[in-house]
This record gives sequence, C-alpha cells and structure tokens, in this order.
Amino acid sequence: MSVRVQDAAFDAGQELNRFTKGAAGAGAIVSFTGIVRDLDGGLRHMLIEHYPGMTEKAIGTLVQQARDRWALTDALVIHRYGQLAPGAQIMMVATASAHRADAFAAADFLMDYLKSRAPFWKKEITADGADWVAAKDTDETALTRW
Amino acid sequence: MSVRVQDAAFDAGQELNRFTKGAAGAGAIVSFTGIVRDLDGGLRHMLIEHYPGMTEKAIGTLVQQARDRWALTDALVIHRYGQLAPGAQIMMVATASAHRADAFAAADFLMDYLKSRAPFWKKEITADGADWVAAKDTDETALTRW
Amino acid sequence: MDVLYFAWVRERIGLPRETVNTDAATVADLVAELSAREDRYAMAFADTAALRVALDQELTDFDAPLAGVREVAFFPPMTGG
Amino acid sequence: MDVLYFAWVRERIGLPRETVNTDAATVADLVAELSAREDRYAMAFADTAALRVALDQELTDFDAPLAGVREVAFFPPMTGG
Repeated sequence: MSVRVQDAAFDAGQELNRFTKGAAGAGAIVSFTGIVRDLDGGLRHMLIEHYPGMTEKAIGTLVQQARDRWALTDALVIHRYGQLAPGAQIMMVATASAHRADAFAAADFLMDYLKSRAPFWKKEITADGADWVAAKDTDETALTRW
Repeated sequence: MSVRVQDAAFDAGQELNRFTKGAAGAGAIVSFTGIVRDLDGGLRHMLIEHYPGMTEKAIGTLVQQARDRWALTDALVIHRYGQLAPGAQIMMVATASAHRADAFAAADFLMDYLKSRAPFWKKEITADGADWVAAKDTDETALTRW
Repeated sequence: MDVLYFAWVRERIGLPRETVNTDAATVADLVAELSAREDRYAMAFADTAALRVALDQELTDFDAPLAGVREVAFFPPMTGG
Repeated sequence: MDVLYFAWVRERIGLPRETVNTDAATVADLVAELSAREDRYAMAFADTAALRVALDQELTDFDAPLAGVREVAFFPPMTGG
C-alpha cells in the first residue's frame, strides 16, 4: 500500500513493474495513468496546487475505503503537483487483486474519488492567460455510482 | 492499434510506456495485466493452447467493437501461449482515451470478452496431475453487462 | 474439409487436425457422423452443450450449415485472459 | 486559529494562510466575520455554494462548529486526478 504526493516526474512503466513484482498472489493488476492533454496546442503548462498534509490523509482514507470494499492485495497512488508540461504524466493508480473485477472496480473508484475528494486544484496556462479548471458536474455525479 | 499473440514473455512496464508515448492526445491510459497465480504453492506451470489464425482475428474483432463503442485513441492486446510459470504475466490490455470513463470501460469490456470469446485454453499442471481450467459461469454472465 | 480439435477435445480424439470427406449438411450432422466412427469421437462429442464450434475461424452453433466451409474447429468453452 | 486558502480563493484574498483570532461558533460565522473585514474577503466568500471547507484537514460543511479546531481551509471544488 503506497501513497506518494510529489513534485517530481515518475516513470509509470517502472512503477507498474515494481508494483507487480511486489503484489504477491495477485492474478490481476489494473493501472490508470492521467496525462496533461494539450488543448488544441494552446496549453503552455498546467499548475497543480495541493494542500500538503490533507492530501496524503485524504488519499490514504480513499485507499482504505477501497481495501475495505474490494479484495485487494495491494494498491498504489502517485499524484504530482507543481508545473506540468502538455503530455506529462500527472498521476497514476494501480490495484492488485486475485480477480480482475475487484482490481478494475477499485481502480475506477479511486479515480472517481481522487478527482473530486483529494485536495488538488488545476490551473491551465495558455497564451490567452491562466484559468482554474472548474470541477465538472459529471465528476460529482460519477460518485453516486459507488 | 496493436494485437500480439506470442510465446515469448513481455515487459508490461516497457509496453505501457511505449503505448503511452504513442497515444497522442490521450488524457487517460488504463492497463490490465493478467498473472499466473500460484494456487497454494501447488502449481508447477500453466499451459496455454490457442487456435492460430482465429485467435488474432477474434481479438481484432473485439478491439474493433471496443473502438466502435468508446472514444479510444489507441488500444493494445498482448496474449501469450505455451508454458508459463507461476507469477508469469499471461497477457495485457491497454486502452487510451481523452477521458477516463472510456478508457476504463473499454479495458474492462476487452478483458471480459478475451476471457470467454478468444480461443485460448488453459491447463494447470500440478503435482497431482494436469487439468483443463473450466470456464466459469460468472465469466459468461459478465458479458451480459455489455 | 479440415477438422481441428483443441484442448480436451483434441486429447480425447487423439489428434489436433484431420481432413474429413463428408456430405454432412450441418455441424450437428458432422458430429453425428464422426461419433459413429469410433468411441473416442463419441466420447469427445457426448455433450455438445459443453462444446463450442467455429466455422472458418468464426464462432457459430451446431445448427450451422457446412456448405462452402473449409475449416471446422471443435473445442471447449474458452478460458483466455 | 490558522486559516488557509487555496486556488482562486487564495488569489482573491491575496494570501495563502493567516492566523485569525475569532469567537465565531461555526464556519458560517467565521465566513461572515471575514467577509465584513474587507472587500477581497467578501468577494472570495460571495458564493459559499461554490466553496468547500475543511476543518483540521477533514472536509465538512459550513454549519460545522469551530470549537477545538486549529486549522480551517477554504477552497473551490477539487480537481484532482
């Protein structure tokens, strides 16, 4: 079980391999990687602000909820903050379970909750200025699935 | 879009990184890795038989169905056959999309259909003998979700 | 017509593939014809509900006609992934 | 009591954190007290439906009592992931 909130870039492939090696007894590994999309070539970079201390606690609570709900042998969350270029990897989630349904559901659940319940805020810097990304109603609605 | 049916081992982390690099415009990458579970230490190895020719066609059709249904920028399926040791990686699926819901749904769909509609058969070799793995009713039922 | 067998169907029949000359109209007719040949076929085909069939590498069912088909394959339910 | 501001709340108020001496009983009382101070607070807190609040790093709502709380944080809806 590992939660990392960091400024530095990470290597998703290396993280996936290390996670897989450590997930003894798992038959199914699901990973999610979030990438900064270049909005029609207009994005200079993205700034991610977070709430140090609360971020780690909030993600830890979400991971615990996922473990209580599904049979996971392991889970990993990495989330970056700071300045990210288009194409950069923002975050990743990985889940390990004996069976694929649990690994998929837990990763999907963690992503939905990380979107709306972990204290991160994104700001997009374009040639025209800078704007805070608004939370989407669909992200809030997604939580009702669980 | 890439489908590989192979005897050789693959490096899931390296495959994920290559896939991510190639998935221009994607904001979300989901991967699934299937691993040979060691059944209480009793498994010597697993043998996977397949139907050369039909396997590639069947997987290609499933990938096309996923593309028709969800907005994917790319998809990857790798599936091994032959003799696999406990802990070995059997197969992987990766999907890329602008949005996480599509990437998750497509990967989940591909896994459900690969389980029951791609011509692979698993045989478990233990100290007690060898047994073909029976298809599970739950795997057939899972298809009704789609 | 090439007839292919996989997994325990292959093991029961004792070969992976053979060429069959037949006038069978449907898959079910072919199954009946093969089952009448020898016990090992009869045993492999005893419960067709536990079997799947593909014609020219496309899954189908036991009612399907064989006209124009070059390759028939019999196997148990698949266990990929 | 430490009061923290994030994202556009921080930008409108013009600082990330300050120490506030207050007798406010609830979060809503604190918001009213800060809003009465200066326009920049009033602007930041104009629509509390567009805001979220955490007490000692746990999400809560604007009715929550402040007794015993050491750290209050105001911010817009989160956009992680």
